[in-house]
Amino acid sequence: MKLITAIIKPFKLEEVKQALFDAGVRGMTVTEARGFGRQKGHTELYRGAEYVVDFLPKLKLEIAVTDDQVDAAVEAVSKTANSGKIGDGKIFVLAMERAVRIRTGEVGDDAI
Amino acid sequence: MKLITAIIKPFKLEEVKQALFDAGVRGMTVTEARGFGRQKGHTELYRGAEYVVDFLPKLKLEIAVTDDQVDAAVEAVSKTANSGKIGDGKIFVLAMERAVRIRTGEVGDDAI
Amino acid sequence: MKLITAIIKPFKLEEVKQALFDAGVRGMTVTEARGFGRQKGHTELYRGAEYVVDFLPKLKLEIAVTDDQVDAAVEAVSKTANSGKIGDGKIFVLAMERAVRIRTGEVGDDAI
Amino acid sequence: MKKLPVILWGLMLPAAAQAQELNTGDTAWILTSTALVLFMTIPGLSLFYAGLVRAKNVLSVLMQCFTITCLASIVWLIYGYSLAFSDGGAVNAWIGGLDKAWLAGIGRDTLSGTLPETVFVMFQLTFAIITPALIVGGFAERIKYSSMLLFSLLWLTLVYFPVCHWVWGGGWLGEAGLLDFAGGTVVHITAGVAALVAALVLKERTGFPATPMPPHNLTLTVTGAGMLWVGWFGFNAGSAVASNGDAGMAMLVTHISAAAASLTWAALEWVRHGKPSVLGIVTGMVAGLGTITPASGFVGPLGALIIGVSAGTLCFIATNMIKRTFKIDDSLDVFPVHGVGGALGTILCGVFVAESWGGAGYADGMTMGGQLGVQFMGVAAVLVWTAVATWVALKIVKMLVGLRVDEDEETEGLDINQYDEKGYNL
Amino acid sequence: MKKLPVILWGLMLPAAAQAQELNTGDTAWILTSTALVLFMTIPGLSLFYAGLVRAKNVLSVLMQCFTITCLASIVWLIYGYSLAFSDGGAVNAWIGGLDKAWLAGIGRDTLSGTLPETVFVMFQLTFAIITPALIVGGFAERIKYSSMLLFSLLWLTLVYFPVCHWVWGGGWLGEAGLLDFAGGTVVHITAGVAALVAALVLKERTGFPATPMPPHNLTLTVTGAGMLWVGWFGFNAGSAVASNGDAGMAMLVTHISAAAASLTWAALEWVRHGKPSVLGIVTGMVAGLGTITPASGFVGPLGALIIGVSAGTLCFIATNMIKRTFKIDDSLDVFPVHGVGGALGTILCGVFVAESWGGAGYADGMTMGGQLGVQFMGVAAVLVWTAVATWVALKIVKMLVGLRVDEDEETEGLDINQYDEKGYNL
Amino acid sequence: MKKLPVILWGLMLPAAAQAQELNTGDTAWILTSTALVLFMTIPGLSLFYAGLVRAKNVLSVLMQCFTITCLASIVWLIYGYSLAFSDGGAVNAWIGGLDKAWLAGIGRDTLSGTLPETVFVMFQLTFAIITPALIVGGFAERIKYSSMLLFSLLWLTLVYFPVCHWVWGGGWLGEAGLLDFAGGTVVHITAGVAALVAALVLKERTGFPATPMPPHNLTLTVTGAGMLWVGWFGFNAGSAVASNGDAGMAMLVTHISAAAASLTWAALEWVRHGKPSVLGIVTGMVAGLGTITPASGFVGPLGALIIGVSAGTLCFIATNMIKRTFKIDDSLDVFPVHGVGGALGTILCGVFVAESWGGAGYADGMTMGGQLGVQFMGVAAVLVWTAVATWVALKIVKMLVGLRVDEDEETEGLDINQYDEKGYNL
Ligand SMILES: Nc1ncnc2c1ncn2[C@@H]1O[C@H](COP(=O)(O)OP(=O)(O)O)[C@@H](O)[C@H]1O
Ligand SMILES: Nc1ncnc2c1ncn2[C@@H]1O[C@H](COP(=O)(O)OP(=O)(O)O)[C@@H](O)[C@H]1O
Ligand SMILES: Nc1ncnc2c1ncn2[C@@H]1O[C@H](COP(=O)(O)OP(=O)(O)O)[C@@H](O)[C@H]1O
Repeated sequence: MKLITAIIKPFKLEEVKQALFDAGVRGMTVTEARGFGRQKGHTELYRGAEYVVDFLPKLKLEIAVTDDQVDAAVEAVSKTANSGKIGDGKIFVLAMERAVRIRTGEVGDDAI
Repeated sequence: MKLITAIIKPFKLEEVKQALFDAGVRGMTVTEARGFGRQKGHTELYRGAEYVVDFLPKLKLEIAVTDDQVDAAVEAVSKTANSGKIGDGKIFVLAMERAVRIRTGEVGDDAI
Repeated sequence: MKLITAIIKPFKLEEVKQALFDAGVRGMTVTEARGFGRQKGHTELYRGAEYVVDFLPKLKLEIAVTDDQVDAAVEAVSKTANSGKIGDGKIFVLAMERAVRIRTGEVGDDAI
Repeated sequence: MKKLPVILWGLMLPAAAQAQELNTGDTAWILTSTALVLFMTIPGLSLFYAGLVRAKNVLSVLMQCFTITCLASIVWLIYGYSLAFSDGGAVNAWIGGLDKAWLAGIGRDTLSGTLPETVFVMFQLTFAIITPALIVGGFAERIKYSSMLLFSLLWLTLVYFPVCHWVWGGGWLGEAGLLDFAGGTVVHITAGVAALVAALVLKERTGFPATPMPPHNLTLTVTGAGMLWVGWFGFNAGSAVASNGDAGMAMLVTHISAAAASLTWAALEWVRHGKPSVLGIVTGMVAGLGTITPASGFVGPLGALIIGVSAGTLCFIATNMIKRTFKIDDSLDVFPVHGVGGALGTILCGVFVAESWGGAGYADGMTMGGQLGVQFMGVAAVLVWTAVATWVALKIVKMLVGLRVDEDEETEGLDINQYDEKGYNL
Repeated sequence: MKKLPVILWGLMLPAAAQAQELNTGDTAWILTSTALVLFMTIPGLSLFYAGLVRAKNVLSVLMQCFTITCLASIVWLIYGYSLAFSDGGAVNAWIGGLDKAWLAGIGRDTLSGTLPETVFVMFQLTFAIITPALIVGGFAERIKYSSMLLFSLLWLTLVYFPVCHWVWGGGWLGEAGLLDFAGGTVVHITAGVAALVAALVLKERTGFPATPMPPHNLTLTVTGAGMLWVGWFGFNAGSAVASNGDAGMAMLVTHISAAAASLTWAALEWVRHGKPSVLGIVTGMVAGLGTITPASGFVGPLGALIIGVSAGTLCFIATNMIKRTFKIDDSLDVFPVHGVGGALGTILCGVFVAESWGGAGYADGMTMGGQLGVQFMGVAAVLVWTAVATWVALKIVKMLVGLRVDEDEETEGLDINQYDEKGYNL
Repeated sequence: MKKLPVILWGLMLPAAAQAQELNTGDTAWILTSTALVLFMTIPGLSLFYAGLVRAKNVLSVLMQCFTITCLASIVWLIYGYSLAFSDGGAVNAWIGGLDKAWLAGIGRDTLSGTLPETVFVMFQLTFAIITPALIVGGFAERIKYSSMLLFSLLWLTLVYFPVCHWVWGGGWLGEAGLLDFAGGTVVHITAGVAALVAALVLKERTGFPATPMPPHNLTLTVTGAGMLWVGWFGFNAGSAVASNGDAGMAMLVTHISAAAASLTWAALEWVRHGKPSVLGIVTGMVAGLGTITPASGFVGPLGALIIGVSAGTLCFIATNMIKRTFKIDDSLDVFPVHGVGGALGTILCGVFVAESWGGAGYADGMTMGGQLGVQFMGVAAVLVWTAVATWVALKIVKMLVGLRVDEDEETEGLDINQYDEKGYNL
């Protein structure tokens, strides 16, 4: 099992969700995040006091998948989250040792 | 060392925290999240414009534990976060290579 | 590749970001979090009803790094986030199997 | 001695009104006061309350206050004003008649004292709006919308219109000489007692008192508090139904009592908990304003100061007792603040109306003892009637449409559940 | 019969004013009304609108309303008041003159009826402020700041000042006997139609209607709604330009219509969607208030009730049609609420002004049919003129500075993009 | 020439008042103005300020403003009104007496001009409330609650009551012919200078200016701004203490100055930073309102326009200088806006009061040069006295209870730390 973490632009969520769903993924968890990277931030200005904001709004998706889903899922995200513009985000894949569905106590692939 | 990620229903936090504490866990980090899964979302309706909201409010707990705590911790969460209803959430366990307590510089099990 | 998760005090963000940048890190993702640990929380009191709040505001940084950056990055965080006071936070390091830059499709170290 | 408003509203209106001429200054002030008192409910009170509930129920409170505003207005037009302020004939001691139903006979030129009667109708309507809206605090975060709607309709009919008639419309309490300038009994005791009864009948919110239910947005509450204070100038100084020295003194004593009660509450918190709080100080304000209300046309500045300090003290104690000792989930503390305050003010009015205290003085032949007797009687009668009639109204509602959402809906929150809306999408 | 305000404002002012004396009560009420109507725009309307957009555009809406407030004020001083309310000589049917440009000749002692003319200037200015501010809802979340600024200037000049003169300033529609007490045509039709035209010219927001764009903070919207209701007392009852029974009746019918339309809208939602909603009930309120506006000085309580129910119904249907059937992105539903409501109210006024309905009665020699003819003509003329002139104004703006931000800027949000600011840093 | 209010308030009140009769229209307008000016502080100013601080300190600002409201009210009752407005006998040039302490002798029938004296007491009290509340912006986000409380008490006593007496209570500046209609010196210079001194004595917030401290919620600020604008109608037009052409003109010029200064500020930002901003435009508004305040009863529309543009320009420059050049942490820019604006307006009043500018004209025998001399003297005297007395007050507070929270508490935030509360639980 893998845990995929995807950082994407907020307005891409619906599309990415749909693509993941089409790739057989049935669940995910989303968190609001702010990202720092190559994408240029903006400046805020309050009564002449300037603040450089280099953290930009992103969404972080965490998607647990079975080993055989991982490629399709990564593919789904990387395709739909791509706007071709800087700041589109990253996908990170980590190995996951154990998964539990709290309601049923199922573990492993069944829990996902 | 393991990093446990638990997605739970928000109103279960206090109970889960207490159970983890009883299981010897002395720290955790919580993030607001929105979850998509089998649990049905709801519809919002604004002047006749309908929005299907299929992301539901969840909390994400991250709990670093030593190898010998992991079973007790998973057990603690899965028991107390369980309401028997769909959407109770998941527990994911990942291997952790290194842990540092920033204040003291302690590493490994001591840092947790 | 590694995924570093650092829990820090919110007002340390700018300093930590700068130190990471100096250590060659070119990106990171930040999330608002609430932490429970040894640091004492506070009490809130509303018309005589008392609420003990033991979750304190923290920031969670996620930093993907190449294997040769990891020590410098951990060092950078643990140094700058340290205020010497309880609650300074933790650093967790996990192995990462895959990384993708969504915009370009680059993978591995190039994606970071 | 000037037991002015009671007499004016209660008796002389129907008869003597024609004799007076329209005064544009008086009219201007009551038009303004009407706006101020409506402002107290929307957005004032609704923000005050909305900030105190959890984020998932913020809209439900706003919706309840807003709906009550609309509902009370239509009912007022159809029969409310008539039941409260027209002559009830044989049963006039208890209730008005239906002569003025649909506001029959009230035209552009109809006067009521020195005002157009339309203005008097509107001014009084704003009181009929805020009173049931105050009750929302008693059943917040768990009542169904339909139940709230039906309850408010029944409650206005069974409690507000009759009691308003008793005191201001020519009924028995006004006749008996009860001093209630702007609604200690009519507004605050009725609302406070109703909220307590509702809290007892609906039972506590799931999780109370173990689960923390902190206010979700105190900036809303403090905003609402400021609006309430300002609007209360219309409530009390408007109740002089004139733009004169009575109105001026009513405004002054209202203000002093609010300030004194606020500081008292903050000081008591400071002593008892080590820190004052902003929720505390604004709650003290409401206590001070509610308590001075019945007395605002009768007492002087010193009386107001004492009333304010008493209000801050007694309501502070009462709030703690209801919540912690009796563990009653009168969720936004309506009874300890409005019910206790309204009763306290009605009674203290009997003392501080004395000219020796800078008050307007007793009616001819009335003594302090006699007045206090009347005041106690008024408090008791309104309290008992409200408790019984509220209980009956709730039982009827329960029978017809039920009262509470179920537990899952309560957990989900009323905003999504009852209205398909969410308060914040930040 | 009292076709009072139209005549008063339109014709008698310049001539007869000198004969009257200052009345402090009338003056007090119009000073107050001025404050109330300004309050409707800032913060009222701006909060109402701000809550409805997405968080990234919250400041842009506040900024647009605030800027329009300032801009309209300066233009009013320079030539707006003069074009609207001074004598236009040969072309007086169509537009006023420039005699009062820079408020020439208006001093502390100049009267306008029983008021200082300064007070009349200020009161009328608040109407010239809120009308272009209402249009903001039509082009929200996508217009450039500079375009909004230029457009508002052109629009005031091409639409508001002329139409205001036609109806209230001695122009042809007032002369023809059009009944528009407080701005059904002058304010609501002009704003509604302009918003629709703007929505069509600017095209929809990127993503509309597929992407959900739910309101980001309904507590702001409901707060604004309460302020609008309260402020509307100044709008309508202030339009009596006196503190008397006309003002009182205007306040009463305004209130009844608002309450009736609110409940109607909520009921329709309940029937159609299974639940009422707080956004629905406050939208109904705006519909009820907008619709009663032209009629508020002419009809009685029963007329108001029927007008309110009609407003709630028709505007509800119109809102759904514009958005879902025609898929027009009049983003905050200005046309279906204000445009449709303003037209509806102007027409119904022709019916319910009848004395048999408790209204003020027709002018001598006028019949219901005749009056309805005038009302229809007024609606049609204002609608057509507004549509054409708005379209021209938008084309000019497009030519000179463009209209929309580009797509990336729209995605980023106008707050950061146009103002270097962010609404919330919680 | 009508140097009306100064003379009226300062001298004629005690003596001549009895001769006049109560005017219900005047009374209505001042009752209303009182409500408007209280509304400026709660919730107006407190929201304006609350939005500008960081989320962890939002309640502290609301709490400070609210507490000051209460405190000033009680002190006003006990001795404030008397010190400011009663006759001081031998020292009357400097300070009033204690004859009216506890409002002795002020009953329902006591008049002050054409108003009940209670109304005058209340109206003036609202000025004594907002002035110390303005200072909050100077020491925001770091002062202890107890220190704020004690400081406000001392400051009112040492600065506000005396200066108010000097200018409006029969003291030396009023006698010298200083023109200050509604508080350029009494309110804005005192508050602005006090904030600056407080900022210097308390020192900057930890991290200033390196750490970004952006406003946490500009919707609150813009909401408060709208309330301030509306409430300012009561502040300035109410200062006519009558419902007449003076009040009307005061409202008009107030409005024009606000609009002009807002647009000026936005334009300067646009030129200098490439974009206007909503915080900028509302700051311009405050500058315009503060600056016109002393002149509002004396100048005409053109004077107001020039005053507005000057205010927007000078305060814009001053804000940048204080913060960036001098790196003084007058956290919410009270001095550059209110202090500079108040001084500017007081001086410009000496020019634009000229009849040639459409103003009310100079007093008999007074020339522009002479008037300007008086105005400069007034500004200088109030500035120096305020600076010294504020410094003394702060030193006393520091000695008795300290001034700042410690650094950890500042990091944690005042809301949790000083009040055990949190602003938002969304
Ligand atoms: N090393 C990293 N670790 C964690 N998150 C990163 C890292 N680099 C980038 N990100 C995340 O990805 C987002 C996009 O990265 P950025 O460098 O701006 O653009 P791109 O991915 O198109 O090159 C960032 O805003 C940040 O949230
Ligand atoms: N594959 C997944 N990856 C990440 N999070 C998931 C995944 N599946 C479910 N979740 C999280 O768990 C929550 C509950 O899942 P759901 O399928 O609704 O119910 P249940 O776990 O009871 O079957 C979701 O809201 C989501 O936050
Ligand atoms: N076992 C853990 N798992 C995850 N997060 C932890 C754990 N222990 C502590 N934390 C995080 O680190 C923060 C600081 O920990 P705390 O024990 O308060 O202080 P310190 O790290 O200085 O000993 C906590 O608020 C929490 O966010």
